[in-house]
Amino acid sequence: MPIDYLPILVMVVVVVAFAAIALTLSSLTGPRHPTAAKLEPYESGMPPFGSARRRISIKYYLTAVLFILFDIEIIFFYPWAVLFRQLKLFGLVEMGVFVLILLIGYVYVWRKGGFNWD
Amino acid sequence: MINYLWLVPALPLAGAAINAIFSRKMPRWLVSVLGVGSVGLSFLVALAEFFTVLGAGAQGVFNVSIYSWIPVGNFKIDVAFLLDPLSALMLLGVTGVGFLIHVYSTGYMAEDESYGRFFTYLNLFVFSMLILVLGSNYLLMYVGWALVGLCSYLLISFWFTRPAAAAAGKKAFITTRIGDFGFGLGVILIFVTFGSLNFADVFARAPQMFQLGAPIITTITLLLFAGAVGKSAQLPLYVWLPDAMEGPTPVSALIHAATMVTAGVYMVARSHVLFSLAPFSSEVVAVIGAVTALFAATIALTQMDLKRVLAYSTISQLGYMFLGVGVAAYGAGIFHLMTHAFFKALLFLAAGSVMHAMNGVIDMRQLGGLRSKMRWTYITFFAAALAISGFPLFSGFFSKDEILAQAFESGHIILWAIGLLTAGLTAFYIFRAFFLTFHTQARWTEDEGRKTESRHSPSSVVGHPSFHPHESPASMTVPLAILAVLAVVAGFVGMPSVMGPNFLEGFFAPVFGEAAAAIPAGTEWMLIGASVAVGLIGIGVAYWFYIASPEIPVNLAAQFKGIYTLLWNKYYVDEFYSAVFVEPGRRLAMFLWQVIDVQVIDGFANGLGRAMASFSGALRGWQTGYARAYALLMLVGTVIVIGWLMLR
Amino acid sequence: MLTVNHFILLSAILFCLGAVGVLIRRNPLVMFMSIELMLNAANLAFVAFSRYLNNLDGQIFVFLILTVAAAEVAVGLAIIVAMFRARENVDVDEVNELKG
Amino acid sequence: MSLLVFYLFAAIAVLAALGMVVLRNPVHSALSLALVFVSLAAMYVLLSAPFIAVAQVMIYAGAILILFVFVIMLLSPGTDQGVGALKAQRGLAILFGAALLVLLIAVLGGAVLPPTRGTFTPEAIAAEGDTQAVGALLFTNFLLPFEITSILLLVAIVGVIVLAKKRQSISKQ
Amino acid sequence: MDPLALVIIEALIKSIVVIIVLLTGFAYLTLMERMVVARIQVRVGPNRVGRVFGIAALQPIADAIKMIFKEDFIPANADKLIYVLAPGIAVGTALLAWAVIPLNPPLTIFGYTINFEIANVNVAVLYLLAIGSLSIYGIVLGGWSANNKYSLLGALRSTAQMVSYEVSLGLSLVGVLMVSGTLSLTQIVQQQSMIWNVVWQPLGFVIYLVCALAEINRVPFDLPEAETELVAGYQTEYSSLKFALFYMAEYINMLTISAIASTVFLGGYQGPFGILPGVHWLLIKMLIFIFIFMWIRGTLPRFRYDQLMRFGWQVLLPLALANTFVTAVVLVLLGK
Repeated sequence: MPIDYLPILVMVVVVVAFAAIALTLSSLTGPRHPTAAKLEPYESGMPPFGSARRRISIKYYLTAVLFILFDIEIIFFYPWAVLFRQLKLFGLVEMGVFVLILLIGYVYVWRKGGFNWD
Repeated sequence: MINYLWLVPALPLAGAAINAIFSRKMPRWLVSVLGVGSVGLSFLVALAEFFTVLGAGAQGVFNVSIYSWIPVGNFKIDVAFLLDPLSALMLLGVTGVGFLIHVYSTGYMAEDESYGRFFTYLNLFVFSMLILVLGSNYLLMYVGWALVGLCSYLLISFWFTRPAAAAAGKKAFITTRIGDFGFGLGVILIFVTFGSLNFADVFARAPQMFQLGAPIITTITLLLFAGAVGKSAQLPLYVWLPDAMEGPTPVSALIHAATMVTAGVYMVARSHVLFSLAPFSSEVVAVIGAVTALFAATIALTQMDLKRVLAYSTISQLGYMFLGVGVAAYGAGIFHLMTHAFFKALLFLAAGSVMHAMNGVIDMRQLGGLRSKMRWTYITFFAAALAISGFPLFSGFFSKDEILAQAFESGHIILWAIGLLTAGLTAFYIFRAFFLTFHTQARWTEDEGRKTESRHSPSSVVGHPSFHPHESPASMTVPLAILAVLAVVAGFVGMPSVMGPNFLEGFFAPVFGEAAAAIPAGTEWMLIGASVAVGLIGIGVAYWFYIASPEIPVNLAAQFKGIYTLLWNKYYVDEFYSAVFVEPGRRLAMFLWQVIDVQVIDGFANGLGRAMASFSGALRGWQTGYARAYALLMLVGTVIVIGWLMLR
Repeated sequence: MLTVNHFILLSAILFCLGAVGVLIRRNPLVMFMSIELMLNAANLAFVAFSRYLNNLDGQIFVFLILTVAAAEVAVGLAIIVAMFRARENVDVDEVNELKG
Repeated sequence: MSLLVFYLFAAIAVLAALGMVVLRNPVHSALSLALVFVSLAAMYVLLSAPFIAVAQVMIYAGAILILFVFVIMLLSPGTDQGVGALKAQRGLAILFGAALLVLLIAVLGGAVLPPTRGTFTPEAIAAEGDTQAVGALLFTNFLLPFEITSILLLVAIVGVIVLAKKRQSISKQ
Repeated sequence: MDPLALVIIEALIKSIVVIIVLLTGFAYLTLMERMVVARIQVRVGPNRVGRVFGIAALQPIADAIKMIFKEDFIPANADKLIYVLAPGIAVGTALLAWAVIPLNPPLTIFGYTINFEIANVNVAVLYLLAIGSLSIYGIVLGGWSANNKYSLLGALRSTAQMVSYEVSLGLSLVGVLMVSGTLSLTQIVQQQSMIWNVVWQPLGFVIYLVCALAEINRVPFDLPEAETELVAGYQTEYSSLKFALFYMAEYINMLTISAIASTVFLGGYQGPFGILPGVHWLLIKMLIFIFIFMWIRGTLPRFRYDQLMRFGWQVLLPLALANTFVTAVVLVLLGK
């Protein structure tokens, strides 16, 4: 029932308030002496070169994609798990088929070196 | 067991599918195992189904729905099978005879390079025929009907490199399509009239909705019968069947003798409720059947090609069956259908065996004296010949006699007389073929050195050829023997009431209702005596003409030259059709091609194309290539459609 | 009183915002996000009707749409990445020919 | 109370959606979209569908949008500049988008909803548990879509690997 | 009183209390960690500021005051809005996880029953996962907005690592759910009054702990802030309270995973064999976990990044799947 979730909303409000206070507090209390060097990005004391917003390795993208696809698998697992006592062998078989098909993809990624970071 | 009914058609279909895809890669023995095995298993299942029906007695009618095929509003067609005594018996016939012929084919086609293709077609045919037989509604039956036509076409023109075979296939296909068109119209009319195509619905509603002799029922039944005329080669659409002998002999045996051509009889028997309501149609069926029987028998008298004799004989026997169902003796018609399947398949296979031995020669003028060379073929052919002649206690005797008795009993004395005459002619021509092939002097010379290779396409060796005939392999003789046994004993299931219990009549009771009152014993014995006498006379005359004094037929032919020429040329029907239908049709087609098609239609199409080109030139400007622009157009379209729906 | 109409109205607004987003942005990533927004608007309608009709099928649909969306995004973004590789920029207006 | 919560989250959703469409920086757009997703999750809770709400947050906000953010960082595209090649596009799009909204509101406002109701009232669902109720349907009536989903995911995995690996081999040259 | 208002007020009080307790806990956790690690490394550790009971009990307060009065500057090319928002998101998601964790059995005072969890919802486990997946935003946005190469790389590594282990983390709980048949943490705890779930799910428990360590980027999975490579990872450019908020988020996350591990696997507030259930049991269990985490930090070396990713995908994921299916098979065989 929606009423059960009302306390979470209340807590969200409290947490947002807390974060807002903390974030404004930090800019109010501290001293403020900006200099050009201070505001530069930190690169171990060397003058920074180029923007940080440049392209990054595709590996991160690949990892995120795999995460999405397996995350879906998990979200399917949860209702299955809580229902497992009712589904019994039928549940085992249907999820077995589901996972088996996904495992093909998993093995494919493995064989294609999708988990290698070098 | 009824749950496994779907296996009966499914097994041959699977066999056909596998052979169709893989037969090129597979060894021959595997093709054979698949092709023969699938039909064999199918036969076993069919046997079990048969006993299920048998065991169920009067309740032996099962409806098995497989799949809802076309559910459109109240037009609901299921892929559903109907298993009752009628279809159960047909199942046995199709799969049983089919199985034997498959076995036979492994020997007969052993040398053929398109071995896999042959078994693919053959299995496909069995599947189609089973669909036709099992379908529980007219549409499914029509599907099977069309499919067997296709298979028939494919198999007749199996040796498609030979022009005659290709032409024969086309002829068969086109001729039967004429009948099929009528059948199709009949099916549509049934749906319009009854609002359903299910046998159960139609047959339940027909007697309630219509009086005896209602015009609509008469129209429907005549249209249905048109289909039967085409498929079962009756007058006037019989012309394709003799030409169909261009196909491999097992095909002739299976399709053009035992199964497909009997589909018309089966269909009329299946629709017996409708035909019973249309006395005029029944009359037409009986008359056409009887006339065809006589007509084809007379042609068979003079033919010299063994397979063609058998082909005309088939037409004639089919005429008998129609005579039977036409006089409302449905059980008798189906009975004859069954016995005919046995002995005619046997005759064809034996003829094929002869061809096998004689290097493809089938002209009886070049045969003779094969009795000692081919013992098994000789004996089995003899058994079949006795059966078809109606020799007492052979299967043909019982079934033919029953038809004649029913015709007589129902008051069709003229038709009975025609049938009786035909029976005599039948006995004569079949023994003529038998004597000319196996007895008499050999009109060929033994050639020890030349081991005859097996060729089956009819070859026209002129003069006095030399061969080394031999008995066929066991794969061919064993099916012959089995069929021979069946041809001899199968008749006892339907003995006339004076001779014993008629098992078949009781078996068919759930379909055709209780049998009519028994014919008085005196009449019965008289009729039996008449037909036996006629048959024996036919055999005797044949013996006299071709064994005792062979000069008589030559003299007769010379004396009645006019009639002989007329019969030899098959009443000039082909020539007549060619002049009346084919040639004008060709002229019309030429006109349509050169004037209508080239000038009018092409002109229109080209003009349309030109108009399109200029129109699309104008439209091309819209195709900017920008995905966003297309998306915008989609949105505009959506807004317009929703707006229009709102304002409407 | 909170009725199904409230949710449907919200769904319609979000859907139209998504549609406009697809049309006015030139960055394929933002276009893609707009499409996701439209999908979510549809989901909202599904769940709203599911609740109204007391029939859980709508929720199942949303659940399946979630998974389809995940697969779609994975492949769609891979295509955008590949497109970027070939062209070194991400402006859909530059992609007006059917060649890579 | 629920009306108040609805208006709160509806306002957040609409404003965030507007922000997603309008904001120049794609990362800001993505963040706005995350806000839309979370407020829609709140909507689902209001509609007594907490399981869908959680799935929405987990998959849309927690996975799909993270992927978007990754790709934005991967490509680090600039902000949209100018109107581009299609000059009338923006105006027409807004015009017709508004027209669509008006039409939808008109259609939906006039729609008569069917009175037939199913058996899954909020009380019935709560008694069984929302996740359990959805799962029970999913793993019985919707078994085939569920299994097919795995094939879809498999295809997606393979497709992504093929596309991404192709790119990698090119970049190695 | 209007029951709705009562619910709101009760929730408000509980939230504020929980947040205050967590903040205090965080503060003393830093002290504890410094001391434990110092002992492991045979050092003295903090011992100057505000000694009470022989330890520097007021040290955290001094730290806080120092943090608050540090200069809070925003790098020149940073995306200012997101730069400011990111630590808020990080700490917010860390705190929100506590909305569903049951702390104590319900108490009835003056006829009014108090539940010692902020919200008793029947999708609590999924809620935790959802909040956990949202916590990625704080890190990835913080790292991206600062416009610093170390930050960005640190954020990306951290994110990739978190999502990689989130899969196995989610799967490791499935076994427990199959045994318990509910997603409500309150019910899961109540079911464990006699036997803890760890008995049925030892492998799931281990996988959960490993993944959870990786989730909160602690040793040996603290690659994102590997000082030798990436300075301080995504936090490199942060200072003052914003830095403190990230730090806070990390330690609260540590508390959270200890609490979840205790709740799901070790019976939460339930004592062994139902002995005197209460919040003290939960605290004891959490402290044991936290001590173990600190112990690990003091002794174990760090993974290499490629090893770490491969370990997550190629070892933990198959293990977690296998655990799930073994559980399923056993349940089917037992006919439960």
